Amino acid sequence: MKNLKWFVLAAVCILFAVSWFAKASGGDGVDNSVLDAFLVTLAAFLTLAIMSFLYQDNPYYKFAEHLFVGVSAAYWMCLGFWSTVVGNLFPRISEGLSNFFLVPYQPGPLNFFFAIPIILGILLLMRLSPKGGWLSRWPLAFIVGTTAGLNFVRYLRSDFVKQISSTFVPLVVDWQGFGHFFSNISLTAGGPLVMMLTNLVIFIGVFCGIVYFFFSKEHTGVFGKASRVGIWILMITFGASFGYTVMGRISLLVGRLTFLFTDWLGIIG
Amino acid sequence: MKRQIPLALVFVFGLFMIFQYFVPHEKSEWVYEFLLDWILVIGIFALALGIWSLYKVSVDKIRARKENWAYSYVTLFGLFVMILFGFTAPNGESWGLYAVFVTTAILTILMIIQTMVAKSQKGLYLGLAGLFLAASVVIAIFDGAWSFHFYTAEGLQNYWFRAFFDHILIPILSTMFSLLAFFIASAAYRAFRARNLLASLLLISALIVMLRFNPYLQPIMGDYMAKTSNWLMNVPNLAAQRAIVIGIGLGIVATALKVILGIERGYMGKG
Amino acid sequence: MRYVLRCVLVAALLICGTAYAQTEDMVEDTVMTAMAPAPATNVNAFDTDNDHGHSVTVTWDLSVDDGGGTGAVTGYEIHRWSPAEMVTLDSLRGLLSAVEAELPNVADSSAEANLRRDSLRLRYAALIATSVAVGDDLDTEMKARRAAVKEAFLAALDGLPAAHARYPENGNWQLLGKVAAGVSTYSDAGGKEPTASSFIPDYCGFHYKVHALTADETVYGETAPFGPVECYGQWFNTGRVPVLLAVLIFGALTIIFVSIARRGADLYVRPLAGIEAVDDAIGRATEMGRPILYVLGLGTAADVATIASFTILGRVAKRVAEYQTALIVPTYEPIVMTVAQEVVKSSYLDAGRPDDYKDDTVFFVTQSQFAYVAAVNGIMLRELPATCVYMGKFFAESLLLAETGALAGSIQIAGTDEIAQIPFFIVACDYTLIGEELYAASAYLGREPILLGSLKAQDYAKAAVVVFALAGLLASYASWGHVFTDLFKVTN
Amino acid sequence: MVHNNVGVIITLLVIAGGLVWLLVRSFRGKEIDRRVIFLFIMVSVAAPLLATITFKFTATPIVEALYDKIEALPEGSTVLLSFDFDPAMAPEVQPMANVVTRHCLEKNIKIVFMCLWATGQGQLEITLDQVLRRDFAHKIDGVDYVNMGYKAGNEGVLNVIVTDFEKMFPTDVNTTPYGDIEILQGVNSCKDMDLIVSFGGGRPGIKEWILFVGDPTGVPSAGGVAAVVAPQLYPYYPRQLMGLLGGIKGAAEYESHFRERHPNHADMDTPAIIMMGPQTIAHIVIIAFIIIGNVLFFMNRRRGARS
Repeated sequence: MKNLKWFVLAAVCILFAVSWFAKASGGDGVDNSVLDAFLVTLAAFLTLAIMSFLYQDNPYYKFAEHLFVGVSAAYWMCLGFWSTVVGNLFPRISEGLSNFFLVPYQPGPLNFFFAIPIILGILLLMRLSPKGGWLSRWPLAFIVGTTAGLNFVRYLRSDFVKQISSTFVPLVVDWQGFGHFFSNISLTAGGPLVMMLTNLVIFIGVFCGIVYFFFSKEHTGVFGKASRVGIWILMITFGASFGYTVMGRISLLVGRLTFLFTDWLGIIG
Repeated sequence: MKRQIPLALVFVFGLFMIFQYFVPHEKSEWVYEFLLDWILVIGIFALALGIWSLYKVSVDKIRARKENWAYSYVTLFGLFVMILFGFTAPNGESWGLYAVFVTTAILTILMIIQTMVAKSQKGLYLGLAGLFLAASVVIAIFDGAWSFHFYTAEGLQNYWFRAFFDHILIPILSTMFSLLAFFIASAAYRAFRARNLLASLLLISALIVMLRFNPYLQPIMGDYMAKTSNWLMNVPNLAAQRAIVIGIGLGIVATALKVILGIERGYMGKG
Repeated sequence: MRYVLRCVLVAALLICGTAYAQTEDMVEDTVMTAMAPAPATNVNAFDTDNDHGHSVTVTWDLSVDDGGGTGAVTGYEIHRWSPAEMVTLDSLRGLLSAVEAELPNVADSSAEANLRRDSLRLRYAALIATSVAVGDDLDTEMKARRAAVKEAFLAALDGLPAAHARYPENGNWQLLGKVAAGVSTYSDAGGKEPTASSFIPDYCGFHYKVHALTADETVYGETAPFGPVECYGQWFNTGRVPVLLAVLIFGALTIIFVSIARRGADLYVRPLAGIEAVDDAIGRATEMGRPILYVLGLGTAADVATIASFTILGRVAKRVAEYQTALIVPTYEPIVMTVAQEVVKSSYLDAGRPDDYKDDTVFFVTQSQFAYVAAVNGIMLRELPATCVYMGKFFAESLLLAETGALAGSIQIAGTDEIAQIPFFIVACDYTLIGEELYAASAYLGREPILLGSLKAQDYAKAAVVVFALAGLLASYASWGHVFTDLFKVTN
Repeated sequence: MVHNNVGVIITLLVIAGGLVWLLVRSFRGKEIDRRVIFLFIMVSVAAPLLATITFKFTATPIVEALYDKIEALPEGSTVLLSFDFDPAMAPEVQPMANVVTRHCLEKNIKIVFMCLWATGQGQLEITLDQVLRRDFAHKIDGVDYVNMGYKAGNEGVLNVIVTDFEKMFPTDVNTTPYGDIEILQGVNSCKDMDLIVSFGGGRPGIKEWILFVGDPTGVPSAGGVAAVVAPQLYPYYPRQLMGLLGGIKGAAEYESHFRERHPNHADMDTPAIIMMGPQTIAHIVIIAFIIIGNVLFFMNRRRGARS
């Protein structure tokens, strides 16, 4: 078994080398530079390494996974540094730094306020010290407080007031008396009957759905029935949206395979 | 003291945020934007905290020789190389001694890690670290081909930074994402079984929608399939979405209020 | 004598002039009346309400030739009188940004760089009185220029109100925009930053006029100027009164029920299958001697979902401590990690097993979505947890996690408020808390009367939604219905 | 329906055979190992790519409408193409953008590119590389087409450009002043466009284009959107929305429709048509697995009932 492992490793290395060489020497018709050949091969092998996870966990997946973790962390760190610290903070606090990093210095009378987030940030790092850990609650409190305040009004507006008003759909569409209604009753999508049914379904759906989300009342009797209907409608919805996403997901895989077949192997396209 | 001040902060800032929502005036707007900037800045420190934790977790793993400890070296390598690339760039066409610098710098870090994890001969590793550090510093000073700041209008300019992004980050990322294609299939196989009423509803509506999206089953099913699935998406879906949204919205509002009033303190680490 | 002569001469000239002018006028008139459409009437301009200022709304009554009449009107042009100072301001703005753009590359001594700087110097000289020594030390020179330009810019800014008050001397009409025929309102909204080219100053007396256009743009009906009108920011947004009411009502509800709960009335909460399952799951893990994986999702410590998840984590950790099972909590966000550590630590304390707590139970992975997933998936297949709990914010990774968990043969309990992800959890997990149930769960577990109280308040709010919706339905048939429905109209 | 081709037949046989075999096993109540499912998905996606299983497409009216519209536009008329999507949507939407752009260029129609999404710029660049710079190198920037880039402000942007394009886009991406761009002479607002096509379907997207631009100005508007949002847009067709490409399928229909009628583009790359093969087959496979799963379930239950 152990030998097998080394054998596989050797095989992979040889394959890598071969593919690198092939691409570099333009074996696939396209003449890449040695460097590009290496990078493309690398990308291809990492792709395969991740896919090998589908069979089972293995050293190659572990390698890709750990590399990914490290590189991505660094990537976000650099991006954050250059966009926020350099782009956002230095221009406000120090002319020297902004000149060093080639960003226009924006002096302002109230820039000294930016000391506060810096201090809060340092307090956040106090988490690392065994003693001052409790200090790190201050920045946390600041963030949580502001976010809570924001959420409070935003959601009250968008999910409460707005939702109520958007439920104001007339159940009876352009009602012109029973005679008129029954005389031209039709099942076409635009017809009044269908429209009414639709609006009715929507209303009942919303109603039952909300009933399902009642927590402080036992779901028994009529109330229970309504909540049953509610969960049915939820399930239908979930099924539908699952079905919807299938297509998009497949195209993701197509994208990856196209990369392998085209950019790496160059056998299609 | 340890709890009161944070609670006070939460209350004050929460209240202000509610207040400013109703005050369109420039001044309140200004404070509002200022606060958002603050959150950004604090976020960077959080990021630093994260990098540190990642480093610590990996080093601990190596020191304790936990299973798969060796892979932590890969993580650390990726981390530090990428950071180096992210903070340096060539000034002109030539790279000068950049490669040497990167190597020495990485070796320095490696040696430092070794000194942290090693059981014996810490001194040796430390010495080596110092040596490599000195080397890299010397290069950094005397090699004019590259420098430490490279932020241009186009953004991060280091070729290798981009190369790592395009040929390591993106392939792995999108492959992880594309695994969904497989998992969506296995999940469907496993879960879409008419065990009970709810499961059957799930199954049926999913099937209808999938059939509607399959161009070559449509002729068989006829236009009916498309109509039904559209109806599904436009009518029950709308209703359910609205019900959920209202629920979630109120939940968020209530929690936010509890947080501001200091009733809900989960975020302060008291379960 | 000579004086008289001069007077006569002047008089004669005047007469000729006016006569000529009149003939001119007559010609003009005949032309105009022949083709010009009737102008728009009662132009009115006022500060746009409920905003931060820097915006004026212009309204007018349609020209009679718009639609009706000759029907010649194709649209309307809105003009604002802007004093010469506005132009100066614009050029100063341009220069300022140019100087600032140039500042960083003073080191650059290439030909084109020098060219740029020379052109800057010229523009500068054209605009600013105070000259700056053109020295070898570019840096100081540029800095001095920037300072001077900024000063001039601010001065020009201060001068604007006076300049507008001077109407109509030394200024000209500036075309703001066109609207199609039949439209009778235009919002002249600009940026609030003086450095933005779209900047519109507050507290300046603007004057507006409207042209009724025809196919031939030389022919139009022009209204009399309207003004002066100032724009300024408001201190209260009346458009959001409904939200304010909602805030008050909801806040009151919560406080009332919380205080009721404090007084110790026991409030019912319907059982949640997902949460009931947690305990059994932990028991199962203990029997199998396998760990429990708790994923807090991708949310920040400020996300409500994450806050709720902390409470649940506390409960789980307590049980885990009692059963002495292993717990794994990989986190995506450093702050979340630190909080989670405290939560777990304190739960171990509550369980009376503080020394069983290990610092590496809760650890940070990485702050990149798919790297996090990759790592957690790896953990699942290596540690084979008996139970996986996913509570919090989840995005595309939901199915990746849940399926890998199923692959590892663990019982899975999920809960999220990300509507798009709920279906995947429903499909792939054994128990799923749908949306609000996640929040309710934390109250249900905590069993703290206060939390239950606010849950009650939420339920009443939901009831209110239903009631209002019904009322709205009925109202939409009554003649006075709009009065009611308008209560819920949130403008801007 | 399927191009005659050995590889194709083999793949289809393999997949179909495998599924039948699994079905038979399932009647004996044998569960399927997850890896088998993965394998099937892999094959059903990879094989069509390798064997280039492509299906013939007949454009549905809603797609044909857009094609005919562009076909009917006289040379030198101006079309506005707005790229309002991000990499996540790209697999579905990029092909539409490419083929429509190609069609316009082929018909010597002037194109004004813009983005309501910041991420749209990157996608726009891709289209320019894959279509314009590759197959229409002779087209001149500023004369045959112009790239106005991205402007923040969502509906706000639309509200402005509906009356005054220059106010929102004083320059193009290369900071060429509006006045110096030949193609934009005589273009003051969206009213002067002959057609507006928005690719994306997120928010802001075609819906906003209809409400803020299409309806007020009466300029014919069309769109290319991800399959998921298409149903929400059908109600607008045909009055406010003169044509719509819904998902990969719509794109594929347009591609084949275009390729048939423009033989000089016979060898153009048709990502949508290519992607349609895997899509379709994988879909069928997944559905098949669902059916097998249920067969299994009922079999086991009956067995359980018997014993």
